[in-house]
Amino acid sequence: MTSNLANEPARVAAMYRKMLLIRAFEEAAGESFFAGNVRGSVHQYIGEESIAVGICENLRDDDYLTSNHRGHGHSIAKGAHPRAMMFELFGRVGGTSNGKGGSMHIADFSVGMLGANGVIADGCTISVGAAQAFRLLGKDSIVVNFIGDGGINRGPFMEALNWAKVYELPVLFVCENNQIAATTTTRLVTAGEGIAKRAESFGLPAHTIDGNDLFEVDGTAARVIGEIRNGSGPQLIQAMTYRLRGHFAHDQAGYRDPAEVEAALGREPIARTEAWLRENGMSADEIAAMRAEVDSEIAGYVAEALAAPWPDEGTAFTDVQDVGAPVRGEAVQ
Amino acid sequence: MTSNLANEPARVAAMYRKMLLIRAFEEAAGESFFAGNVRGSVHQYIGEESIAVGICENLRDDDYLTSNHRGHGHSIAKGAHPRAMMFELFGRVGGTSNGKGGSMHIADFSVGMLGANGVIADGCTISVGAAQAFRLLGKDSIVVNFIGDGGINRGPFMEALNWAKVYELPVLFVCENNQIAATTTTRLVTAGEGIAKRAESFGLPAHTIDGNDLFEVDGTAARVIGEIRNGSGPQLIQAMTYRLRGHFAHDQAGYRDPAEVEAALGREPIARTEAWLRENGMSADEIAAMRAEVDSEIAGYVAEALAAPWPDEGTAFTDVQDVGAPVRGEAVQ
Amino acid sequence: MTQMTYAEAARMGLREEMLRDPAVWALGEDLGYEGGMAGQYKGLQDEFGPDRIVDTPISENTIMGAAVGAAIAGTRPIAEMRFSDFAMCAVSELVNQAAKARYMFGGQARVPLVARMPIGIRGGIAAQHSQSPEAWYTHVPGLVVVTPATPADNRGLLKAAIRCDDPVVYMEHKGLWGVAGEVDEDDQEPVPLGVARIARAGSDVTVVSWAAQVAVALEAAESLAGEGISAEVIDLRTLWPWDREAVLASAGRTGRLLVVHEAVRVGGFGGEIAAEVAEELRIPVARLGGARIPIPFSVPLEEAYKIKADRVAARVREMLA
Amino acid sequence: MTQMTYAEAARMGLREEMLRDPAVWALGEDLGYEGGMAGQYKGLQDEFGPDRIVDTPISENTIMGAAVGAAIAGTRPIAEMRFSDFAMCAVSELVNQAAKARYMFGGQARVPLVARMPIGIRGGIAAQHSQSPEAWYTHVPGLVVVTPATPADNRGLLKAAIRCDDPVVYMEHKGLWGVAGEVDEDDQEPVPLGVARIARAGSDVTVVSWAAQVAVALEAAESLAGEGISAEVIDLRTLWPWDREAVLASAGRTGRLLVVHEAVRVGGFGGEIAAEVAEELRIPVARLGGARIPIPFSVPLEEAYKIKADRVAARVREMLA
Ligand SMILES: Cc1ncc(C[n+]2csc(CCOP(=O)(O)OP(=O)(O)O)c2C)c(N)n1
Ligand SMILES: Cc1ncc(C[n+]2csc(CCOP(=O)(O)OP(=O)(O)O)c2C)c(N)n1
Ligand SMILES: [Mg+2]
Ligand SMILES: [Mg+2]
Repeated sequence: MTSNLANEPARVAAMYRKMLLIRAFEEAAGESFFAGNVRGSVHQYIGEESIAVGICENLRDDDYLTSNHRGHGHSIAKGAHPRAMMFELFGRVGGTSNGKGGSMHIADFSVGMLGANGVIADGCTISVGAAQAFRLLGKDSIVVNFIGDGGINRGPFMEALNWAKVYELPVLFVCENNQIAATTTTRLVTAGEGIAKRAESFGLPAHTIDGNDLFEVDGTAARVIGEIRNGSGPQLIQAMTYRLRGHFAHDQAGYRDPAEVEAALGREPIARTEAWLRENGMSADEIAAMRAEVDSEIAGYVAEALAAPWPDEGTAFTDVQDVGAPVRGEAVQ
Repeated sequence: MTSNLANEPARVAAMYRKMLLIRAFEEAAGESFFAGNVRGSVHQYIGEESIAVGICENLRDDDYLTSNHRGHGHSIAKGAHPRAMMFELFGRVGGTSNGKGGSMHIADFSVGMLGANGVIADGCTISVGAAQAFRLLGKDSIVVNFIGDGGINRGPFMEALNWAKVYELPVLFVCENNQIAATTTTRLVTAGEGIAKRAESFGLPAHTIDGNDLFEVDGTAARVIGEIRNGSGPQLIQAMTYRLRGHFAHDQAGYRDPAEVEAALGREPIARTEAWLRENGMSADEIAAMRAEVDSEIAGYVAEALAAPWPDEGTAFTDVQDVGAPVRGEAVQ
Repeated sequence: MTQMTYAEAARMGLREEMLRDPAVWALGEDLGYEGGMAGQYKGLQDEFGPDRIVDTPISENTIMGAAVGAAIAGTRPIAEMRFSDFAMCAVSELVNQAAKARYMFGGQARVPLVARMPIGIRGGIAAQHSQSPEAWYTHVPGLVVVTPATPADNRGLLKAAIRCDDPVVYMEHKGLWGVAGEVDEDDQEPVPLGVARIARAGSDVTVVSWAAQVAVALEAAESLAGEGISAEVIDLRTLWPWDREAVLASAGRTGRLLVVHEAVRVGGFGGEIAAEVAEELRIPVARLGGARIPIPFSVPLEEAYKIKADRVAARVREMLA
Repeated sequence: MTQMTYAEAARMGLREEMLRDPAVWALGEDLGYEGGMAGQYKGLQDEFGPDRIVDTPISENTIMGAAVGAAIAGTRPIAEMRFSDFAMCAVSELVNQAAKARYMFGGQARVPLVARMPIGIRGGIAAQHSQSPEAWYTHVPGLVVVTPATPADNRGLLKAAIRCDDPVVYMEHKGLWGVAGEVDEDDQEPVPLGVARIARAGSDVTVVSWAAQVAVALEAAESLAGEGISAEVIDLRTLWPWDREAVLASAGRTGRLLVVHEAVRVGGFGGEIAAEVAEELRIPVARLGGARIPIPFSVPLEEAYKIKADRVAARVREMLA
């Protein structure tokens, strides 16, 4: 399906820019990882940008988003600042968590981004609870939970589907189906016809779309999120996509069929959106300029992050809890 | 559907006797609880006897059964001896666990009864693993897991459905749908069209039957268990039934609509089977005799259990583990 | 002063907090009609409605996980797990999420939830319904751990737990539900977290305990008094933070420390207290706790597991010998 | 003798047991192509097939629960949880089922599974991928808890864990995967469970540790030696059962005990050891463990959490002062 987005080249261009920002952020994160400036696991969102951007385009700041391990794209799309995110990846003061969380725990509560999550599917149950709180507090906000096609096989996600429908909560589950979980082809460990049928068996309307088609994502999100905000109860969108890189930066994905990757490149969202923009009046120069602008913006954040101060080791002992907070020194340590 | 069981009055009579045995056992267990001779939670199977008997009639001793908190009926049907079971409820030497387990942990491995379980749905994942072991060991046995209509909303059960189908394991899930979970009407906390649709969404054939109809249970079980043993992969039977008593002995079920209970009594399996037997050549005297025989058998076990010795307190410290076993006395205790 | 049971006092405390703050709510199985395992929620669904006393599916992961989300989103949920044994079905939600969110997100999140999970032996409910895993949660940064021993504390500490801005593991002892005690209805103040209670003053030995074992320790102290041995009994009330100063002060005075808990002795919280006191004061320390066995069902076996007053008294005599 | 890494040695031990006993198998995520987080399963799926090295869905409850059922049914499964943090998604299966089945069923069941759940800091994987919850499992009757510190032990103890007829929580330290050491390929014998290793003999103080902290303790002992302080370093190897006799004998000789672990100090297993030694020997005891904070991500913060050799040495000096 298409949305009125097709009539709004300017909005497409803005969303395209956000996709470029995510792509550039992820490329820079990967390079910084290999340069030894970023530690830990860096799960890149490369090739899936249109999903987060298309969904979040239809959210308000007071709507919540819960993510998983692959959360950079979700965060930027929801409005988290890539500068603070880059600082967090570098573990510096000024990072979204001032260095306490890192890539797998990016969060920006000021824009309703409740956090990436290192434990698959734990974000799903958190989401339904947040939606329950909205109801108690009389807010008309909704919660969007991103889950992978591997994550759908965890019990907490399935419990959350039932729970969300039992209480008719304003929750949108978005399953990003890139057909793989780390090195495992999810088809081989997923019984039945897939997540759409499962969601329907819990009474949730399920919509399977081409996640790499920005227009289809935006159109579906606009309609579904509108319905949820108007009380439709929970729904699920299965966005078909493809993970163009390894599971994380240090995975060369040798288990991948090169032909498959080749084919996927032809469907990747940025090129597709770019082609549409070219056909709809944006010049090659304008696009090149936008790309250059985005690349230098991200490059600037990397440079700033590298120069930014490390957190004082004393901050390791703050933000734990009020009562019973850690006291440094032998006795309680 | 009906099975050839209708042509075998003798087999019907034998199964009817087993149902009477379960009923008598549960009545005695309840009375013993109120008499103060049995402690803890006694979850009676009264009104659901035809399910366990009809299913287990089609199992072999080397097939496994995993149960839940309401396991007395499952155990007797699978071949556990009611005498040892009664001793266990009384906490005496000679009980199935020599008093270590009690009602919620009845087990008889000699007949493939792998145990009741105090944690809802934990038996489901145990079941798929046991089936995986059968495959590794080259056995053609199957595993039957009993789960309640409340238990289906726990994640581990849903994970187990997917898992069983992914590996095409010889597992039969039997959902005993008595429409209630403790004091909660499960319809109110179960989204969608129910367990059959859910199981189908995982690729499992699902069969909804009248669990109080012994003939339908036996017929369905015979066919389905045969298919599973021949490699059909996992299947699910939803047996509709009704819990005639409270959740456990000390629950007066005041939340129940008396009219509903009244109506349910008209559908209860023992009376229905008895009516069939009367129509098919069994006399009232024969039935009365059988009832009397069963009642006195159970009464005898109660008397024996009351007189049986309590376990020596020293046995509290055995059966824990080999390496690192508990040593009595201050130092390690 | 009014006499009421441990369960009634908890109900009173919860009701007071629900009246005081509309953001306080509870979720769990069978809270409405049943009113909780011991009536600790009785009538509250009628009073506050099904959106604040929520009957849930049997979905432990989601009861805890939803509480985390609801707490982060600005409410104060009480996740009723019925038994600490069932709470073991939701450890990731409590330990990986609730306990760490505030820290991982650099202080952006607050998780004011109460993970309510009764512990202990009630009699004949065996291995999967009788555990006392409180030591686990003291080991988890971000969590507060509370173990009330009296009706008054089960009202006042529950109120404090609900008002706490961080996740609190609230562990009532199932054996105490029906125990009655004095409660001052007029005093609406919470009992502060982290402050121990001297349950009985004494001078020869300090006996530290919590939950149901406090009564056992007091019984032992009473019988020891008859022999001229003066035991001071401390009810810790909160295990994290535990009242280190009060325990060290008492043990410093008496010169001997005995920790008594129902939980398994190996790896129990008694080790933390005994080790801490031994490190600080170099005085004789001892621990009494359960044998490293699952809780058995049969009466004599269950009795064999329990730490009775006579064993506590005997251990004290040994220490004084 | 051959030089190999901690991960390679584990792979060798598993392969030997799989060759020896067809009932031994492993299940978990990404064991086939990936060969496990550190290659500890590399090539084994090709050698033994997908039914013995099973790639599973992301279903932690079922990975552990299926292992329980498969163990009860006569096989010897290794449930690979990847991180002890993820094993927190399957605590009921391990603690309520695996640990108790034998007991609850009066000895009818045996549950010979290995719950393999690596612990510890590897560097920059933060709060949900770096925990060390070994103390929890020592507190659970029915479980054996193993924490190998060297390549040779990671081969020999894994073999012993696989052969054990009761559930074993096998906790490799993620920081040790790439550490190389001597392994005697010809010696196929398991390393016995419950027997500590004197990593370095000494006479002034006994330093007890396990897993990655053993190397830290040895480094401290080395520097202390330069000051004429002789520290005995004990690698506990198995936390339950722990080698009480060896520790008491050593501490009795040296007259001082220091326990060092990476896990959070509060509620850590160091409390059990220190308390036990203090009760038995009345000698100075001390503990070093992590601060009660989640593991932070950034380098300086993570470093601030760690117990380094200089802190161990300083603590020993204090004890001798
Ligand atoms: C409970 C849990 N189990 C396992 C992991 C390890 N893990 C991290 S990402 C991942 C694969 C996830 O695949 P999918 O859900 O499809 O998301 P994708 O990576 O494809 O975006 C796994 C197994 C984890 N983080 N949490
Ligand atoms: C994980 C877990 N949560 C809660 C309970 C408490 N509980 C015991 S039985 C029961 C109701 C079960 O209902 P259902 O599955 O329908 O079985 P039924 O009792 O109707 O046979 C509950 C909630 C439990 N034993 N385990
Ligand atoms: Mg995927
Ligand atoms: Mg039911």
